[in-house]
Amino acid sequence: MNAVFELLSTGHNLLLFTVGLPVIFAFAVWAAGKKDILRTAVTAVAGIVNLIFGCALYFAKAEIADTVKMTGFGLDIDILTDEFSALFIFLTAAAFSVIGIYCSAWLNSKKYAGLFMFYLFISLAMINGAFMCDSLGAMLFFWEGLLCTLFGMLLINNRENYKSAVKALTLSGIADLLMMLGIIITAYIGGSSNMSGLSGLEVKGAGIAGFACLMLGALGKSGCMPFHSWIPEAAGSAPAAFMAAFPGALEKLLGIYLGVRVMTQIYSVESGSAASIAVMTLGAVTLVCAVAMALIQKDMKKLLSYHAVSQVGYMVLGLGSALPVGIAGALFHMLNNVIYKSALFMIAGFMEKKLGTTDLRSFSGLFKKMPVTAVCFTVCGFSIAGVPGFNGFFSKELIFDAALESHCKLNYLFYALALVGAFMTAVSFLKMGRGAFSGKEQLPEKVKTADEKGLLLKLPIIVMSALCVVFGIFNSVAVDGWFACATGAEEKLGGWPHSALLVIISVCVLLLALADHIYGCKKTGKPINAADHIHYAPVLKQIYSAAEKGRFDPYNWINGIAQGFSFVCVKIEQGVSFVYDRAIPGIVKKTGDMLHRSDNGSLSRYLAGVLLGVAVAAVILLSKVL
Amino acid sequence: MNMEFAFLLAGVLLILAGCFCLIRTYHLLKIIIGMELSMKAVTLLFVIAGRINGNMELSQAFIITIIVIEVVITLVASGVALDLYKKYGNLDVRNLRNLRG
Amino acid sequence: MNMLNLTVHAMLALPLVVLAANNLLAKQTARKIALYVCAAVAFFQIASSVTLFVMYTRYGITHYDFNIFDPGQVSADYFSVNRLDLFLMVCIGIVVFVSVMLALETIKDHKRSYVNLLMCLLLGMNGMVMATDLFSLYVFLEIVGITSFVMIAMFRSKVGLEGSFKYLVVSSLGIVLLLSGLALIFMQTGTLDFKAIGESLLDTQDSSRRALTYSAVVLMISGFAVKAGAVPFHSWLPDAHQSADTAVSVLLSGIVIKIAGIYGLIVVLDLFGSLEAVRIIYQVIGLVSTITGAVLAARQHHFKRIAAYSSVSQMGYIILALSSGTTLGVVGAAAHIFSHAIFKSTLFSNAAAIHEEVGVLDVTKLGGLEKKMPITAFSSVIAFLSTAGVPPFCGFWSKLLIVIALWKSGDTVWAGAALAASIFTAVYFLRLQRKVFFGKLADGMQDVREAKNSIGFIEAALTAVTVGAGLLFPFALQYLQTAGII
Amino acid sequence: MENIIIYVSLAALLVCGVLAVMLRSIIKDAICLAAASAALAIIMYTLGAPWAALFEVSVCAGLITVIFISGISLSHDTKAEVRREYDDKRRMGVLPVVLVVAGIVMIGAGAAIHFEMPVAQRLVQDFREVFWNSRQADIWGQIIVMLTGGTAISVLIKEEKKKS
Repeated sequence: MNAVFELLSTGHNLLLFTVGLPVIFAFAVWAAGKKDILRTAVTAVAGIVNLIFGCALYFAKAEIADTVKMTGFGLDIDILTDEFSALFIFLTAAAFSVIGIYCSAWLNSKKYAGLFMFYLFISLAMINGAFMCDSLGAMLFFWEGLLCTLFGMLLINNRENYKSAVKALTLSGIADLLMMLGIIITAYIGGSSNMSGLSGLEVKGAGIAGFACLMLGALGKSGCMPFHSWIPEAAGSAPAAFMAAFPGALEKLLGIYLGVRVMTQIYSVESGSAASIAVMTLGAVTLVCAVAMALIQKDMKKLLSYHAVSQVGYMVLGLGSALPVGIAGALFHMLNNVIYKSALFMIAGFMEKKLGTTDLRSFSGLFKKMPVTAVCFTVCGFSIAGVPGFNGFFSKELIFDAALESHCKLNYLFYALALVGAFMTAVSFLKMGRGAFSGKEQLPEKVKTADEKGLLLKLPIIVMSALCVVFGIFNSVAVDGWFACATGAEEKLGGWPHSALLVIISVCVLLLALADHIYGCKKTGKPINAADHIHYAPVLKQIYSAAEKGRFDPYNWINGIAQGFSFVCVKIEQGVSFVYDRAIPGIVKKTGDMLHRSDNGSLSRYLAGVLLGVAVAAVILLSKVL
Repeated sequence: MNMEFAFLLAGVLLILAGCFCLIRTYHLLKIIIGMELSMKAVTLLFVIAGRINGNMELSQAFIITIIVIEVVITLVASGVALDLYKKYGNLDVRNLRNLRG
Repeated sequence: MNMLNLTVHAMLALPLVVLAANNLLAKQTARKIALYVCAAVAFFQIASSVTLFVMYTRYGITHYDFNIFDPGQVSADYFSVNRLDLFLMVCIGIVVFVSVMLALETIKDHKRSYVNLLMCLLLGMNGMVMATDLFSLYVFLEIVGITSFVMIAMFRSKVGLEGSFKYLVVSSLGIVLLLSGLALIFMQTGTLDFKAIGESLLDTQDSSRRALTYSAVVLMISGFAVKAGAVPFHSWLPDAHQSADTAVSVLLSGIVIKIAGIYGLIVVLDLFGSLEAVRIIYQVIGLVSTITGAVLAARQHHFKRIAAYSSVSQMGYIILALSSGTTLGVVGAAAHIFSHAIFKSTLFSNAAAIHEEVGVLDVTKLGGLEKKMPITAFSSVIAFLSTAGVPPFCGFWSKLLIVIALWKSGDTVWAGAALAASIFTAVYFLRLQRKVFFGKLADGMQDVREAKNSIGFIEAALTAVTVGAGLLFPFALQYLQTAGII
Repeated sequence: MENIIIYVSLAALLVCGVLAVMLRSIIKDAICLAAASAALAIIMYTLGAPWAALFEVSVCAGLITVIFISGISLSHDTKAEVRREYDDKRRMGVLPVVLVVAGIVMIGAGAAIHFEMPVAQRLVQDFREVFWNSRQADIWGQIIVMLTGGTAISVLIKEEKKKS
């Protein structure tokens, strides 16, 4: 390990091995293309190599600070890997080594396999680069690079229908734009564009704008509202491997990384301050709204993708509390989420591969056919629902704790919202799990039999599920060991939750969810429809139908609740789109037309153009000289 | 109003006349005549330049080179014009509108 | 020193020898080997220029002066080679090489004349960059011009003759402007030697002299701008480049406009750079060209015409770089000359490939060629990425240098404008790519094959250069820094 | 005396030049151009540039006119008339007005800046030495220009191959 660390310890080498090497591997997998075994082997090797570097970087526990000269014009990249960023590089490498294999295996016999893996590796390079950069500008470069690969991966599956890819590009692009703005403001008020040079800025005056922009940019990357709406849409068309890798794991890591940096290092946010409350509100809203949407989904991938958004809400809620316990909770929840969410997406992808669909209405009772999958699903489902003993439970308890302890008057409200979220999560997973695996066996129409062959697909799922249990038992390793560098907490936060009352309330909520589920099953007769009574409840029905139509989707600029506001928004949007769709292209087109007409092949006009140029040059010179 | 200024004036006016010819005429050969006229004006400018700076011998060297090049350009231009005549049957510059955006 | 002397002489004399041999040899023999000999000459130029460049840096030579034949008593030297000249000569060599490679496939008749003219053109361009005197510059400029006219008209098609004639007339007007400028300068100094002109012209307080100098500056800039094809002097350019044979177009678009136009503008900047108005004229011309060229390129239907308008736009970039007036700006301009030479050559090679294999170059009639011509499509995409300034291709670095040069010289607004103008580049090239290479295969193109021998080879080679130069560019910059150039 | 010759020749040059643009017959245009060349040659000679004058007379007034005349006759326009569709008086009629206006503007500008260029002492040199010794780049260039011209003639003027 130490030898590897020595190798990495200069900036050049660090960049070369953590950014350059994945790029080289990217070309290798691209070259491997449709040769499935070769591609998977290369992926595995690359994952392991990357993991070795990640481990060396993290477990050596030493900082690397260096400046890499790219060109001679101040475009140097300042590298700083402290313990925190090394941790993230390590976590990313670990997650990637598992998910990468799954992706490669999942892509077997797909036409675009090579290109997809190419993008995936480039993304890894970009993410590693973003973690290492000290200068915010260079980080932004890598961050934008990720946007490009994201676009490419979304586009890859269906070139004809690029709507969702464009939506993702637009939303992520806006988030990145905000972040760019935030970086500029922050660098301006902090007097430095390096993260190490910025610390403890106050959130006031221009700082408010800087903080808000940076946070929105960072959290928007991880899928927080209001930049979330591309994820469910992408779930419909993008490859499942993409969902497991990006919204499931990598983007969460990147977004939360920067979020924590901003909250704890660049800006000093007191618990109970307006900034803290704003972030918590964002988290709570994301959490409840997204899970409410998840509740009514009948498609596995879509349901999971709404959960991917909702879980970010928990993280943001914990992060926003600005308390050590909250930040530890957020980070731990992020780690858990990477584990179980990617596992769940992988399961969805696996089932899609076997059954040809992920629509829960078309199959049920698959426990006998796919026992391992079902067990893994149960474990992950328990984790995400927060069943005591699994890893999700511990991180959620930390976040509940943080929500209650935050020094603001709304703390009970936040706690209540978090509980509502937990309730709905449990309900939706009960619905999904029981709908898919229990009851009478039924297969989609065109599928004759189902099995669960495919070791390389199953293995990552099993590993991830096992990790759910492992981190449940040894949660203090992560909470008190790994994340201590970020939280700065003195007391131990790991182990069994301190407050028995909170645990009891959580368990009650879970039981309530179970009761609700059973009630729903009784009412409709099918587990899959267990949530329908919520869906079609008097007031909720209208809200849901509006939400289904995309009324709450910020992408559509429509706020369903306030009609007037929505009207104004629509008008603004129309105005904006008029400017973009009509006015600017119109002006460009008119100018082009004019220029085009002047290019009519007449020699006289050519010569007149020359004389005009002479006259213009003369006028410019005269105006300067006289 | 000295002699040098008169020369400059005449030179500029001749260049203008040449440009005018280039732009206004429809006849390919006349376009070439316009070019020649402009070149005459330039030669005139070099003559007066040589007179003003006293380095008339260098000026002569320049002028001779310019004249040689001018002949070659005229040759090429008339060659192209004649080829165009063979293609179109007349020497109208308005034929030359095939190339356009 | 002997080798240096020999090499620089060879660059001015070798083309002439080839020309003579080409005409003296029996027609059959000449047909067979002449093009290969031309390729060898181009290769010699590339190799020796690179060697000399390294040697200059190594031994700290800034320039080398020489004469063709010993004049006897006069001490002056009439040719001079510095590092910028060598760099430009590398570009010249590359593009001539590409042209020969294309000519192997595209030119069937007039091979002998093509070789003659190519050698004259090569000599003219070498002479231009080596000249030490504005008048010699003009003479070699005319050689470049005349050979271009003849090369365009050579195949005597309707469009070829038309393009040639238009180019000839517009360029004559440019020459008239340039020469009047020279006359006005000569009037005051009694010489046209670069070194002797210098600053003396701008220092004087005499209003008549100043009026003459200012007029001369405007006239010279206009004259060179005509040759460079900057807006609004550009209109001949698309016509000429579209109508010529592709092997000729690649010369015109790839290098002639830069040597004849941009190099002249560099000289003017050298001589009169301290006049602020010069920089402002460059800025205006540059920006207007960049945008207008791109806007117009987006509306054309002919593959080569799109490429030609793209040249207008890129020339605007280079002029914008010069407008910074600093050494860094000139380095940026030179770098962009290089990368533009590479990617424009690639695009014209694609055009040649499509023309040879498909027969039409109208983009509305093409489509889906990606499946049939993978190498062509791939090289075209790489060239596009380089043009649009996507890292890590060499176009990115040269654009970056330009933006930095503008930024450092305090023209932040222009730097921003230069960045924004990149978007336009992306627009017209995306359109081109989509229409030609992607989408549905157009009718009647089922039997299209990949480009033949030398065209395919040159496409692949140019793509390799684009990628390689892009990857090695940081090292090149460091090299330049250690060499003390920037 | 010299001055009178120069001014008269200058006037002749200007008038011939304008006539070369304005006359409606292309052959007359060519002849006017030759006359302008001759006037220019006289100016050159009077100002002390005999070699240039020689070239101007022999090449510009002679060779170029020959090229034009042969070009005109090759284009089978036997009447050598600029045809009606090419030209009419109105198109060229504006020229004198333009020139007069431009002349007045220039004279005004010249007067405004008190234009005056003192004539320097003429250097005593031999033209042949200057030309052959100090302009060798130009000579080299001229050689190539002539070669190009030769190639141009061989390419452009020779008959096209019969189409098979």
